[in-house]
Amino acid sequence: MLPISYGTAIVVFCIGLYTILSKRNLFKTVIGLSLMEGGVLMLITSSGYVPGGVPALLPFAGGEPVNPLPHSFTLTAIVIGAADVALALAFIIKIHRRYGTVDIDKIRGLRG
Amino acid sequence: MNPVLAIVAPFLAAFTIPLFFVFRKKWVGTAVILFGVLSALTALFVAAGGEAVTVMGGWQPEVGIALVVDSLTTAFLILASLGFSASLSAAAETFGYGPWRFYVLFFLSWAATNGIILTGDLFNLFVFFEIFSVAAYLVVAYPPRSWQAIEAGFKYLIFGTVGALFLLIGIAYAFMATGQLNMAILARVLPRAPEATLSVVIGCLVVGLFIKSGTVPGHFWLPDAHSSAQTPVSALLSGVFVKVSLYALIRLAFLLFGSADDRVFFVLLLFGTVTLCLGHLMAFQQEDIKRLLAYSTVAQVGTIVIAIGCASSGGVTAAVYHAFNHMAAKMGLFLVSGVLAEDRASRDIAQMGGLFRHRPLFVLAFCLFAASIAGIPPLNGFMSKWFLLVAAAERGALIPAAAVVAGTVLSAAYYLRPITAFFGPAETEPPHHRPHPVTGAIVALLALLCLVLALAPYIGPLKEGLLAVGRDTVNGARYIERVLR
Amino acid sequence: MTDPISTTLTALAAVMTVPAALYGWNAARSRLYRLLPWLFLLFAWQAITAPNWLVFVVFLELSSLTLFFFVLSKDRETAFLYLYSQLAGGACLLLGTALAARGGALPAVGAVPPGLFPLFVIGLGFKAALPGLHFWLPPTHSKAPAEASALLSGYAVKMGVFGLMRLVEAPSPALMAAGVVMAALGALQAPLQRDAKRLLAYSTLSQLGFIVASVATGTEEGRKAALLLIVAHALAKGLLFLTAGSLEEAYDTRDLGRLGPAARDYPLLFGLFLVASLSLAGLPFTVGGLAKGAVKAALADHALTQAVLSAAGMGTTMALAKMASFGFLSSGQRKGTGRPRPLPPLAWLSMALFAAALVMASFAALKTAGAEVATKNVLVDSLLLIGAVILFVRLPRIFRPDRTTPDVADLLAPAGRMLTIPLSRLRRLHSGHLTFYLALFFGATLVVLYLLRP
Amino acid sequence: MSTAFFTFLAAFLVVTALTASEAQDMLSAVIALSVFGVLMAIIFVILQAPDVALTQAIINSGLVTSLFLVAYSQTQKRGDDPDREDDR
Repeated sequence: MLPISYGTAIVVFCIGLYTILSKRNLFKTVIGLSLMEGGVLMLITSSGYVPGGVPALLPFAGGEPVNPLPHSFTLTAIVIGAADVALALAFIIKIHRRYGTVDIDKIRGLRG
Repeated sequence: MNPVLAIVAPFLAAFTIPLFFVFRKKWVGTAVILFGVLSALTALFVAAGGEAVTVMGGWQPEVGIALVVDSLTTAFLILASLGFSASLSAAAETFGYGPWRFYVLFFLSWAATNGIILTGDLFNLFVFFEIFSVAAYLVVAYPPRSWQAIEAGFKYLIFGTVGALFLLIGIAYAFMATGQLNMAILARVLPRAPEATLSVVIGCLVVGLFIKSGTVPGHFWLPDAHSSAQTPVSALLSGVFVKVSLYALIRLAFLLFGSADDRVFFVLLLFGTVTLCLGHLMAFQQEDIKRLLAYSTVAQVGTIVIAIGCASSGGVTAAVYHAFNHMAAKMGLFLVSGVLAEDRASRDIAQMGGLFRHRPLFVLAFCLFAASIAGIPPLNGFMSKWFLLVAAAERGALIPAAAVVAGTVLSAAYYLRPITAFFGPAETEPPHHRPHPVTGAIVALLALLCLVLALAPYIGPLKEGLLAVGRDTVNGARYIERVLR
Repeated sequence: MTDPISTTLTALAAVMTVPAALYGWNAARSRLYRLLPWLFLLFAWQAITAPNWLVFVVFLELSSLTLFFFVLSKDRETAFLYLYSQLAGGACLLLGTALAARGGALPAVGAVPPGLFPLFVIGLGFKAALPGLHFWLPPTHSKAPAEASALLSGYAVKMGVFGLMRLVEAPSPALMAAGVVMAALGALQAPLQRDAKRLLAYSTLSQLGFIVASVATGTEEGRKAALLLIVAHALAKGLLFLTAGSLEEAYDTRDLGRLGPAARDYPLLFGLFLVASLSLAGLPFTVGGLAKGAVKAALADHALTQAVLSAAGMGTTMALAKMASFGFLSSGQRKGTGRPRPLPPLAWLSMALFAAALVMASFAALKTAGAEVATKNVLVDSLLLIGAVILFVRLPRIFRPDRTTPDVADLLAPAGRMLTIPLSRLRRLHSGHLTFYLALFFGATLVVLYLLRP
Repeated sequence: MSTAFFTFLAAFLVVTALTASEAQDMLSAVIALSVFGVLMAIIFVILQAPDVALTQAIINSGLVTSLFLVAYSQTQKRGDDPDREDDR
């Protein structure tokens, strides 16, 4: 199960990368970032997985606990990622007001 | 003084300023000034308090979050508080106290900066980096009225998020390999991880920090952000924000990457050299004065990365010394050019004629800062470049050393363009003339700082301090011992 | 460090600066400009007496910087060319010093490890205008204010040579070849110029070739001869540049084709010119003649070098003859109107100081050298001198001042264009395409991971 | 949980990711992203991280999706209207 999980995480990360690099729509860029982040989060959570383990939540029922540190890690990363996405979307709205487009190739006033 | 106060004070400011705005609008200005003084003083007191290790919540360092003060931390805490104070004063004059949101972001980034500098925990570093970055994206785009600011902020955001992802992957891998996040413990156990894992960890962390600091493959956001932001923000970006990422690079390079024999330092030397050359060559072609300064910042980042890549105590000393010199000079350059560009209502160098008659003191300060950055002999920029050259020579890094001296010639070339423009004839009288007493005072102080820094190698305590930073930083075992006791 | 070389050069700096400062006193645009020669003197002293290469380089750079401001007051482009070339030389020297300091202590001004020798020679070559690195010299000398040209040609380039004197302790064939090429190049170019100060600039190059060839012998004798020639050349060339500057001041042109009968208008100026040029051309019993004799004696083992240098000496004579004939003696060519402007008394004073220094140097040199050495080659030297003048008179077509000759300055513009092509490529890289940036970044990430592979 | 079920979920996750990436219509892409978030939450549960799953479901599928929808609807208007509200 773990190899599948790791493999999926990497594939999802690569899909996100591909989205960022190939799509011209700003929304797609943000979606790509989300996907990449999802891949990384999956990677981290999988690392805390113990076959047959029990989540380290209170009240603890006994058995072998999984490592809770990656989970808190992931939680923080999710929140931070959401903040990044929200900020990016706010920027997109502003950009759309200025440029009248969300085409990434047309948003290149700063160059050289 | 407890190190955590250096983080708490600016956070307190960030959280109470909105309250002041809601309940006592008139007090916002006073609060901003008071909190600024408070934050700077706390950071300086923490720095002056000498070496200390505090673990939050009374846990063991393995579990709790450690805050570590050592000589490198001290140096960067001082740098950050100087830079933030200067920028805050300039911002207070430029913006007034109306835009309280700006000050919230400002103090947020200050808190995160102090956090990055103080923390001894890898994941905590990432969290602070994210707070810092989110605040930075927003202050770059502040006020979001010009299209340049928005575009620059957006590009910075996308790049910064990608960089944060790489940092996250690196930290996650390090954690997966060792089960530890405390940097001191990691420094002990990470070398035992498999070689391939180690490469991935180091690669991801280095690449992430490259983006945050503006080293070459990730430098694309930097000129946009520096040139589009408001003047105090540009000064802050160049003076402090970039340095903080370089601090993280120094810390991680010697604590975690030192074990990966010379490869990581070779990578730093290589990309530092590329950054240096590209920054100088691009600055050479700019017509916009702030963009010129921004690309010059790219080049100076390259210089500091080369200094780190020398992998010796001399190299770290040169890096820290150069970081200070660049902070003093580049903040001054941005502030002066902001004032002059406002007078001309244009950032085009060709339009800058006759400004020497108009504001002689500002232009003279510009000349001093430019000479310092370019490395004209008796000034501070030359001193740190000389330290760097000796360190590079000892490392046998000939090409980076040659690039550094070649860069000196180039930077003299491109800084002379605005300077000759200032002294040249004016086509028209400058349309604006707003007095800038506070900015003028800050510029004067920064110029004084430049001169003091030029004398630093001759002042005993300062010289000893700089050398101690190099010695302590390179000696990872000492850090580990102190944190784990 | 005190030895005959630095003592002599310290004194020479003062002797050069005082007249130059006096000459420029009235012409200075502001009080700050009056300060520049003295600053130059200060920095030059520090550089000459520097204990180690680092201090030497620093003060060399600072002295170049003062001269840069001098040139800047007259011509911006040339000033930048000068500054960049000097900074490039300083950069090479700085790099070399850093590499030599690898063991700990700063390297003393003297011989360096053999691996660093080329780097130092290139660095000093920018200062001393070795062939290929001399591109800045003709434009700078011709376009600078006269007093700055005097300092440049008389002293600033000599500081580079001073570095070479300290550096070279063993015979260096490459450096000697460079000196010979310099001497020949300068002697070929000088008589073909139409700009009076450019002519003097190329003559400077030729004389520097003599000095460098003498230094390259690596012997004590060679260094002494070079030192004598440095003094002789500095005084003579300082005076010549001031006379050329006075001509420009009086007639508003440096073009030899347009200058008038200055010998009639200013007989005294012509006299001063003759004093300087006869010494420079190597008239026996003058300091210049004695110095050239000493150089040739030091090069006794190098017959070919000696022959080329003799021929180059004839070129110098021809160049000076050209300047005398077109600048002072020709009549009726001048297209200006009215009387020439009078020269300020300070200018006369400064030139008189130079001439006096030259005469005193001649006496001193005669005294130390002794009659035997002084009379050794009188016949050959006089014959060469007279032969050159006869050649000049017999071949008027070659030396006509309306000719244009190929010049090193012609190469600067194409070289600049060549350099801009990669620059614009680099600029196009920053196209503003976010996806392109990210693609570059991910590519670089792969490179980093590849470099870090176990 | 059987490996087969997990494999199915993983494959489905990849498919939704591809849909989010490739959909021409922005609304479909956003909805696919939302589904992606829900699937991630389920996978987190299987990976013994119910706390993470909860957060993921709320933030990624709920909050982020709604933000996307708001931003998308904002950009459907004519873009060049002057910036009315001042951010000061």
